[in-house]
Amino acid sequence: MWDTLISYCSYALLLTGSFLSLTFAIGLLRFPDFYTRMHAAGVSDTLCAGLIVLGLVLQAGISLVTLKLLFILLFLWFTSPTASFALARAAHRAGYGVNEQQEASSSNS
Amino acid sequence: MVAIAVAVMRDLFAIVMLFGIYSLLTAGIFVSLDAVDVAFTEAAVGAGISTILILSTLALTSREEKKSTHSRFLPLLVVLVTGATLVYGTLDMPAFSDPQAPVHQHVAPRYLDQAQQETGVPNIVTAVLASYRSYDTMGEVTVIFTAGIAVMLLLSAFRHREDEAGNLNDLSHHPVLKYVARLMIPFILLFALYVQFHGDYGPGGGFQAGVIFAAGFILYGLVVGIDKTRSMFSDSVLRWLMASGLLLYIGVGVVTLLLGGEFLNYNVLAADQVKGQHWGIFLVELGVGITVTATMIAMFLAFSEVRRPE
Amino acid sequence: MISSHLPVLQVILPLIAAPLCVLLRRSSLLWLLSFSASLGAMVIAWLLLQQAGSSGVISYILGGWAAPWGIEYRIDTLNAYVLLIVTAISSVVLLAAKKSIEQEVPQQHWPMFYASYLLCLTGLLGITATADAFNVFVFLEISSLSSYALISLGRDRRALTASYQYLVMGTIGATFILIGIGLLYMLTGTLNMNDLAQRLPAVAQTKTMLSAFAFLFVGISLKLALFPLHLWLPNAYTYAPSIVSAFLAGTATKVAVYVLLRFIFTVFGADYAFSVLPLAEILMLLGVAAILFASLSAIYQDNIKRLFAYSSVAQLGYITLGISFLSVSGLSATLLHLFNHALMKAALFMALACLLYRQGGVKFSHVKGLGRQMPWTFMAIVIGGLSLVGVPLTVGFISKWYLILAAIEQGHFVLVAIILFGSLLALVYVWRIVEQGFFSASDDHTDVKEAPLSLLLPTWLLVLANIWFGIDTSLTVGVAEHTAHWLLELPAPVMPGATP
Amino acid sequence: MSTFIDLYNYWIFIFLMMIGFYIVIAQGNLVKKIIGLNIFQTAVFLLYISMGKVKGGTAPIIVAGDASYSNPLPHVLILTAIVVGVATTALAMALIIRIRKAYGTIEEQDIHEQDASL
Amino acid sequence: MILAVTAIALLVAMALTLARALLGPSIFDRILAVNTFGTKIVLFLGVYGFLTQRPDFLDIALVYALINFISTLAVLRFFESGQLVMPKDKE
Repeated sequence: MWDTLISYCSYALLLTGSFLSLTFAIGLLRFPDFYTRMHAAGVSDTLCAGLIVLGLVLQAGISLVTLKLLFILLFLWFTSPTASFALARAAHRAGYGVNEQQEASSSNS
Repeated sequence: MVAIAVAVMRDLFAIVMLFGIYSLLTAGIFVSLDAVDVAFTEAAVGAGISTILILSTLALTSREEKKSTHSRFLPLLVVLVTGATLVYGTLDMPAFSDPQAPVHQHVAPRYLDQAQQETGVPNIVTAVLASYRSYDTMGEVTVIFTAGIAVMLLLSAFRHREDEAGNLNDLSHHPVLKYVARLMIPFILLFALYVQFHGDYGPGGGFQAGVIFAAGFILYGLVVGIDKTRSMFSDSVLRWLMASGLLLYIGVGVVTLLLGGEFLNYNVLAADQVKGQHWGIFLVELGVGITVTATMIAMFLAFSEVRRPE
Repeated sequence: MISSHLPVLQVILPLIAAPLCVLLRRSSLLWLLSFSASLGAMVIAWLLLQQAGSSGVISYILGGWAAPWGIEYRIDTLNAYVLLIVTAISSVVLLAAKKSIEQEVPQQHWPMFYASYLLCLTGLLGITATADAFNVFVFLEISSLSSYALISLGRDRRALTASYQYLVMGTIGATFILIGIGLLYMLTGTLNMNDLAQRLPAVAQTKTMLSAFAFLFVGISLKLALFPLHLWLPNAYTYAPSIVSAFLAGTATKVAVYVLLRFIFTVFGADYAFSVLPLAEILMLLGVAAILFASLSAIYQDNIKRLFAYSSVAQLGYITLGISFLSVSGLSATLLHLFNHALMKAALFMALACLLYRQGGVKFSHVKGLGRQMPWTFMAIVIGGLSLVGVPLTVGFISKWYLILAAIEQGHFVLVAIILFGSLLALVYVWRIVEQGFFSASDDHTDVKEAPLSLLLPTWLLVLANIWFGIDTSLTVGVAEHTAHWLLELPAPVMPGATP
Repeated sequence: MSTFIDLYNYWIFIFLMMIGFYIVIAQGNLVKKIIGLNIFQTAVFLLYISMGKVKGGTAPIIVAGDASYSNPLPHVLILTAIVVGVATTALAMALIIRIRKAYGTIEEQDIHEQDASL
Repeated sequence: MILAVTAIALLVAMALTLARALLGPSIFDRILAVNTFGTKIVLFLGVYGFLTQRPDFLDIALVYALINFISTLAVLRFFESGQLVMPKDKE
C-alpha cells in the first residue's frame, strides 16, 4: 500500500517534471527575446530538476544513491540560478534591452 | 549535427560552446554504450578542461575567424578517400554489439571472469587499467607530465608581473558567485576524494579524481582570484607535485622489481595476492591522481597568467 | 637478477631521471644526471643486443601478467639494434648538449629542457622495446609531445609554427595509427603483436584488415616523413635548437622506420603486406621520388640546417627503397642505412651546432670563408658530407653498396642509376657548403675562433665513428644481415661476437 | 539493409571522423584546427567504444548475480587515449598563444605571408 | 515505463535546446542554451541510471553538474574581459 503510494507519487513527479521540461524547452525555442528565453530556461532548470530528482529519490529509497541525488539537486539549485544571474547581468551590461530584437552581435555566418 | 555546425561557423567562441555540447553528447553516447568510466573522463576532460583551455586561449588571441581562401578541393578529396577506406573496411566488420564478435572472444573474457578474483577489484576497467595494463597507464601519466612541463616551458616566460595584477581576469567582483562557490568547494574536494578511493567499486579512479580535484581549485581561481590560487600553488610546488606523482608510480614498479617480481607486478607487495594487488592499485592510482591534479592546476594557472595582448 | 630485468630498465632509467631533472636546481647536476641516464641506457642496449644475439628473443612480461592479457616487451636483434642506435646517438649528443644549450636556451628552462629530452628518449625506447600494439601508441605520444616542446624552444619564432605544424601532422598520424590498431583489435581481440601475427592469417581475406593496414601504413609514414608526407620535417629540423635537431635527426625517424618494419614483417607478415597492396611498388616509387625531389630541394636551400633536413628526407628515401626490394641485401641496406644515416646526420647537425655556437646562424652568409677559422668544424662537415655522398671509407659507402647490390640482384638497373644520380646531387649540395667555407672571400669573420672543445669532441667522436664503421663493417653488417634473414624468415647466419 | 543496421554506429563514427579531419586540413585558423583534431579523435574513441558493446550487456563493474558485461578493454584504451588527447590539446593551445605573441595572428595564411616577406 | 517516458521527454527537450544553441542569435542565447542543455543531460543521466538499474552511476551525473557549472563560469569570465561587447578584435 505504502509502496504503491510512493511509486505513484514518484511517477507523478517524474511526469510533471518531464512535461514541464518539454514546455520550457519549447519556450526556449519560441520566445521572442533573450530575457524571456532566459526566464524559460532558468525556471525549467530549477523546477524540473527538482521534480525529476525528487521523483528519483522516491524510487531509490534511503541509500547512498539518495545522498548522491540530493547532492545533484543541491548542485543544480546552486549553480543554475547563479549562472542565470551572472548571465543576465552580463547581458544587461553588454547593452541588451528587453523586448528589443537585437542585431546578433556575434556575426555568425 | 553539432560537428557540422562547428565546421561551418566562423565565430570561434560559438564553436567552443558547441564543442562543449558535442563532448557532453559523446559522453552521453559512451554511457549508453556501457562505457561509464570513459564517459566520466570525457565529460570532465572534453567539456571541462579542454573547453576552459580553449577559452583561455581565445581570450588571449582573437575571436573571429577570417574567411579562408584555401583551396577546398584537395582536403575534401583526402577526407573522402579516408572515409571511403573506412567504409570499405566496415563492410567486413562483425555486426555492432554482436556478442560473438572476435573482440569479445579472446582476451576480454579472462578479464571479466577472473579479474575480480585476481585483483579483488569489481570494477574491471580499473583492474585492467591499474593492474593488467598498468604499464600503459604509467605511459599515460608520463604523457600528462610531459604536457604539463611543455606548457610551463612555453608559457612561463610570459607570466604577468606582480604590478599588473589588475590585468588578471576573474570573477571576484561577483559577490553571489563568490559566496556560492566557496560553499561548494569543500564538497567538490570531498567528492574528488570519493572518486579517487571508490574507483575500485564504481566508475572513477585517479585520473577522474585528479580532474575533479583540480576543478575545485580552478573554481576557486575563477571566483576568488587567480592570484589567490597561485599563492597556494607556486610553480615549484606544482612541479614538485607533478614529479612526485609520476615518481610514486614508477617507485611502485621499482619496489616490485626489488622484491623480486616483474616491474609493476603487485603480487609481491604483500604475502597475499589480492592484498598485494590492492596496495599496488591504490598506490598507483594515488600517483595518477597527484600528477593529474598538479598538472591541471599548473596548466590552468599558466594559461590564466599570460599577459594579454596590448 | 638484474640481467633478467634489462628490457624494462632500458626504458625506465631515462623515465626516472626525467622527473628528477624537474626537481633538480643545480644545472651541472642536471646535465650529469641526464648524461648518465642516457649512458646507462646505452650500456643496457649493448647488453641486450648481446643477449638477443646469443639467446634469441627475450620476452619480459610487465606487471607479471602473461602476454595477451598484460603488456609484453620482446627484444630481438632488430629492436636491440635500434635501441643501441637511439641510445648511442642520444648519449653523444648529450655530451655536447651542455655547452650548446647554455647558448641557445635560457637558463630557467634547463630543467624542463633536459626532462623533455629524457622523456623523448624514453618514448623512443618504449616504442622500440614493446610488443604491444597499443603501448606503441602511448609511447609514440610521449616522444611526440616532448619533441614538440623541444622544437618550440628554438630561438626563431618560426620554431613555434614548425612545432605547431608538426603537432597537427603528428597527431593525425598517431590517430591514424590508433584507428589501424583499433581495427586489428576488432578482428582478433588481442593487442599483442605476436598474438596478432598468429591470429591475423585467419582473417586475412577481410576488407577490414586491408583498411587497417592502409591506416597503419599512412599513419607511420606521416611519422616517418615518407616523401609526400614529409612537409613537417624540414621546418622542424631547421628551427629547433641544434642539439634537438641532431638528436631527432639521428633517432626519431629511425624509430618510425623500425615501427614500419615491425608492422610489415612481424604483425602482418611480408607475404600479406606485399601481396594485398602493391607495397613494393609504392615504397619504391615514393623512395625514388624522395631521393630526387628532396635532393633537388636541398640544392636550392641557403640555410645549411634546412639543406641537411631535406637531405634527411632523401636519405629516408634510400631506406624505404631498401625495404621495397624484399630481399636480404635490400633489408640489410635499410638496416645499415638506419645506423649509418643516424651517425652521419648526427655528426653533421652537431657540426652545425658548433657553427651556430660561434656565428649565431647557419645561412651561407654566416659561413663564408670560415673554413680557415674553424678548420675542425669544417673538416667534420666535409667528412660527414662525403659520407652522405657515399665515398668509400665512410659509412655512407657501405649502405649504398648494399643498396646497389640489391638493385642489381633484381635487375633494376634504372634504380642503380637513380641511386648514383642521388649521390651526385648530394655531392652538389655538399660542395656548395665547402665552396662557401673555403673558397669564398670573408671580410668580417676574421676574429671567429674554433668551436669549444666540449662541442668539437662529441662531433669528432661521431665523425670518427663514420670512418670506423666505414672500414670495420663486421659489427654493423653482421647484425644487419642477421636481422634481415630473420625478418624474411630465412635461416640466419650466426651473429659475430655472439657466443652460441 | 541489414548491413546498414548492423553497422550504423561505425558509420556515424566515420561521418564524424571525416568532418573532424576536414576541419583539420581545410581550415586556416589554428584554434579551429585543434577543435577539428579533437572531433577527429573523439570519433575514433567512438569506434573503440562501439566495438566493446555487447548486446544486452551492462557496464563492466561486477555486480552480484549473473549478468553479461561489455568488453572492458576498449574502455581502458580509450581512457588512455582521452588523456593523450587532452595533453595534446593543452600543448597546442600553449603553442597558439606563443604564436599569437610572435606573429599577432592565428591565421595560417597571415603567418605564411609574414614569413615569406622576411 | 514512466522512467522511459521521462527519458524521452528529456531527450526531446535536449534536442530543442540544442536547436536554440545552434540558432543563436546572440552569444548569450547560446550560453544559456548550453547551460540548460547541461542541466538536462544531468537529469537524463540520472533517469538513465534508474532505467538500466545501475543507479550507482549517478557519479557521472554529479560530475556533469560540476563541470557544467565550472564551464559556465569560465565562459562568464571570458566575456567579462570585454571581448564579447566588442566582437571586432582590436587589431
